[in-house]
Amino acid sequence: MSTTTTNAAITVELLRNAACRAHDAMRRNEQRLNEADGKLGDGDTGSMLARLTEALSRADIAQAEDLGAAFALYARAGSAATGSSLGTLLVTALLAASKATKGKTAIGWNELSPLVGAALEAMIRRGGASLGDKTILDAVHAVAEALREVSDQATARRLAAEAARRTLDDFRDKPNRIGRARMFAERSIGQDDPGMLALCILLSDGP
Amino acid sequence: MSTTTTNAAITVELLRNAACRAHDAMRRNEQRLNEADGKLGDGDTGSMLARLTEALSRADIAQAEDLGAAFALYARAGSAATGSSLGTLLVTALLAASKATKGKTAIGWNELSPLVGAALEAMIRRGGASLGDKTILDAVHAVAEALREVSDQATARRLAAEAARRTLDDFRDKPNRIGRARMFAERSIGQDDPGMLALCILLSDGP
Amino acid sequence: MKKFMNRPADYVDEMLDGLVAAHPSLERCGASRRVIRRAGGARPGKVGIASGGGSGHLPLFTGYVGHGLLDSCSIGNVFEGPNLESCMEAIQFADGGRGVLCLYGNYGGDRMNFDMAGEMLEAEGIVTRTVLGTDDIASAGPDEAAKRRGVAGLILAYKTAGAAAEAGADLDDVTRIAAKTVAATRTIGVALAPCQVPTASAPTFSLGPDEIEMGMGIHGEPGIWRDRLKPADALVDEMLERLIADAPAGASDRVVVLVNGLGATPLEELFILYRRVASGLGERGISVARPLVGAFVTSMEMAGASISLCFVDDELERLIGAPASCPFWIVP
Amino acid sequence: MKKFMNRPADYVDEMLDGLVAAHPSLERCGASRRVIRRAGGARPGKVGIASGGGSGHLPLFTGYVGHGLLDSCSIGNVFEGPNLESCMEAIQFADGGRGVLCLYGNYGGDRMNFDMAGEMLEAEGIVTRTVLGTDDIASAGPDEAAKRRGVAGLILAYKTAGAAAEAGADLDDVTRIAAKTVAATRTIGVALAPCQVPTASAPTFSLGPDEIEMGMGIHGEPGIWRDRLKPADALVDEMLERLIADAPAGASDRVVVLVNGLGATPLEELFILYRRVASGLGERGISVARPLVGAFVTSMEMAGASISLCFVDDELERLIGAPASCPFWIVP
Ligand SMILES: Nc1ncnc2c1ncn2[C@@H]1O[C@H](COP(=O)(O)OP(=O)(O)O)[C@@H](O)[C@H]1O
Ligand SMILES: Nc1ncnc2c1ncn2[C@@H]1O[C@H](COP(=O)(O)OP(=O)(O)O)[C@@H](O)[C@H]1O
Ligand SMILES: [Mg+2]
Ligand SMILES: [Mg+2]
Ligand SMILES: [Mg+2]
Ligand SMILES: [Mg+2]
Repeated sequence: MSTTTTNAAITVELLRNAACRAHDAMRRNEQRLNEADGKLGDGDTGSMLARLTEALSRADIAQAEDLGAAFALYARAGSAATGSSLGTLLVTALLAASKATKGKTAIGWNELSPLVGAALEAMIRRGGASLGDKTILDAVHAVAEALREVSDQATARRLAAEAARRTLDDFRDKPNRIGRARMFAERSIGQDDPGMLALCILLSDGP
Repeated sequence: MSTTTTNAAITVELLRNAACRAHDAMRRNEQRLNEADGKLGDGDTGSMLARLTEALSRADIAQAEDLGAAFALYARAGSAATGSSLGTLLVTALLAASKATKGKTAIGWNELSPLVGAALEAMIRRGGASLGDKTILDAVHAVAEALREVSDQATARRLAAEAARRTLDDFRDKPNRIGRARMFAERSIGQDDPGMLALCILLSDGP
Repeated sequence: MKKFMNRPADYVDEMLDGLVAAHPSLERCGASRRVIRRAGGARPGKVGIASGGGSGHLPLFTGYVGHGLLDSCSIGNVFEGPNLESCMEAIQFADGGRGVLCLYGNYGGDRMNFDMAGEMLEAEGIVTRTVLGTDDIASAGPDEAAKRRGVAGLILAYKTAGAAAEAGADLDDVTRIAAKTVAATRTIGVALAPCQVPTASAPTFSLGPDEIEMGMGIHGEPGIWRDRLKPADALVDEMLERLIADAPAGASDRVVVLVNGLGATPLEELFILYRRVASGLGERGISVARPLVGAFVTSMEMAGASISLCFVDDELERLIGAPASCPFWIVP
Repeated sequence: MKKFMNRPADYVDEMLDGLVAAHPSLERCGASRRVIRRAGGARPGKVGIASGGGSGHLPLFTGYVGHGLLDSCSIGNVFEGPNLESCMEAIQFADGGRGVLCLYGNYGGDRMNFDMAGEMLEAEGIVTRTVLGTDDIASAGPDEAAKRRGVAGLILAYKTAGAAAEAGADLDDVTRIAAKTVAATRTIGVALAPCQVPTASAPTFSLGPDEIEMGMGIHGEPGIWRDRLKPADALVDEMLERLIADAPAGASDRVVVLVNGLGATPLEELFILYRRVASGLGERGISVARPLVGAFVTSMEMAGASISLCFVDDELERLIGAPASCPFWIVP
């Protein structure tokens, strides 16, 4: 909804805005995501994300000396907030981002794609799922791909949101291949994966 | 519903018919009585009476040598079927009737009023409630009164049913004065006492 | 309401079959097999304690048969008192030659049947005493305390009287202990959702989606007020207030607390309630001698909870803490 | 769904407050106070056993901290795994110098956090092993048995591993026992009514008035079939059939049976189920080494039950019968 499209780079300041917007988006979509998870899982995705993003939005990263430190503070705050699958994977992603941005106070929008790629790799390693399993991973992968060669915020936002949305649509009628939902693959067909849906909401609602 | 109006006396045979009809009436009204009890008590009056009357209808009293023995067999069968308040009071009544009819193979319809009176007395002694408390006792009392000077079955049936019905109507808007219902006397106003209602159904449906 | 059962009429007998199959310390006996006693029977020379009541309240009543607790228990159909014969048998099975205390809740059917049983057994030389559980403060005012119904607090009288009997006390003393415990105990319950008698076609009562009932009886008998659900702390505060306002004259400032689930309420919520009970008592200068939190006395699948306070002196505290062991309550 | 609670966000912390207030044998600790350990801490020289998992399953997980069972337990929000820090702390608090077995259910979040915790503590010289509960046969086929979720049967591994650790076994042996127990245990559940996450505005799933779901997961994850409620015996027969068809190769003909209530199902109904379980096993020539009937592993107010069979040899039977004591399970 923001009309700011000028930032030349990703900074700690931008990160803070992103966290606040993410929290706002998750608060508003908490029950919708719980409901989506109730169909395939245990109905807690929305409440978990609302809590996790609240923890991020409260974490004080203003004093962080670089992006690496800011991501690390977020990882720590997120980790304290939950031990759920998705939450832990997001923390894993934040940790990977922290490593990749250590010592940098800003990165260009053209560096976002590899950053997301690094986060994706860490999530795959930690969670043990594969691309194609109908999880948040597929959407993250699509976002990383879409961000290649992008160099400004407005394009990044638009392409990331489109990629996430497209992935959600593409996977809707595919069966879930991880967790318990595997067992009733037919029933998972037609249902949105809650993790993927959450990312989609974050990217269309967020910065 | 029966059109038999000729029996000159109350016999073991008539008792057996009464038990069967009582069972039939209670079976048909089981849920209605449960519901009435649910409003003031624990919702079991109907199921209890269905079970108790089934036990009576199954008790073989054909060989009983007199009314006293038949009533005693019924008391025993009823007692095995339940230990509920109302059930136990009915067993108490059967025991009192057994005592009063010991040695008699038949009694006249004009002897029914004192027999009911004796049963009522035993129920009051055992249960500790008083007339006016809005229990089955008030209906039994009215029936005993109505049967005074009656000497045939048809009149007995009509007057007993009317008396029970009248008592039910008279007490509907009075407060309950025993058991837990005492505590919410206002809420018991307008409600039929389930024990009284059961007697009413038995007498309008029964022999 | 969905229930795991076969024919509704078989609910009680099949439940008892399963109970004794799972718990070899319990023996099912009696002509109509509606008595549970300790495996091995009465201990000669010990005062016996018999209880009884309707089904639908597990672990009450039958589950409390065991060392330091009950010797026997008669059991009726769901929410119906135990029949006369089973009450007689329960007394007989509890009799070790030093008399039997009949200790059960104050309900019409239960009382009539135990009374008749006692009268009939007197002729056979069995001495009985009776103490009735009357802890439900919502079931009658303080001026009619003897008319109150027995609910969850009854198990505290099982515990103290059972410990006294196990220690060799005579019938009068066991009776005194039971009566003293009942006199020191107060309970109030609150229901969130109803239960259904297996043979009934609908729940015993109904509550709106946000409605609760304060003071509801253990069979779903109407309570004190019905209103919207409040926060747990507010409910506890009101319940404590009512319990303490009704405390016996000269009550001690030390209590055994029982936060009891009525059946469908999860342990999580009982602990949320207990947290406030403990702090609320602390604020009032009342110390907790022993907390009990769990489903001790239920109404099948009713949702809700009760809070019981037993104002203990040294004697009662010691007896509550004495060793005991039944399938649902072990004090080491 | 009505719950006794205050702010939904405080559900877990207030529950833990109440739990430790009611049970002084449990101590709440950790930076975010999301670890329960035995009061007094780890016993030097004993292999430690740490578990952990989401809230909403009491007595699991925290309730099984005690002698002969767990040393410590990390606890997450409702249905969310415990966070990394609490997993690290649980391992540290369990460590008595001879290593720590991490024994918990096979769920993504739990596994990731315990794995990370173990990796981080390795640097500090704490040796850990991991055994995952994988007893839910409805959560994956026999060919993917390692992917199965851990449900009620996990407590049997607590018991055997706990007994071995208490008896002085070393880390490898305690690990072997836990793994052997998991490999010998099969569970299937059936749900009659849903539960609701405290922060959610609706139940996790919904079932029609007569509908039930066979094979449902312990968080309400969909199961094998959904159909009208059948008689209890028919349900038990199907569940036993499925469990036995899935028995481990070369399984013994002796089992520990756990008939577990999911939260709102009354004990009466669990005993009705157990009655048929016992007779059904008998008909198949399988003897019961030890029956456990009760609410051991729940999903808050979910209605339903699970049946677990643990095919025991002499070693496992002895360990299951060894003394143990926690607030919700005492083996004398
Ligand atoms: N191993 C995994 N790898 C990748 N994504 C996963 C994995 N496990 C779960 N997810 C994602 O997390 C979502 C579920 O999140 P959430 O409900 O918070 O977790 P939980 O299963 O712990 O309740 C899924 O929809 C899926 O997108
Ligand atoms: N002490 C008593 N004296 C007379 N009638 C009683 C007494 N107690 C109960 N009743 C009658 O029994 C009815 C309730 O019967 P029932 O539901 O079978 O008993 P319970 O209270 O044991 O569930 C009441 O409506 C009332 O008419
Ligand atoms: Mg989830
Ligand atoms: Mg009744
Ligand atoms: Mg009743
Ligand atoms: Mg979860």
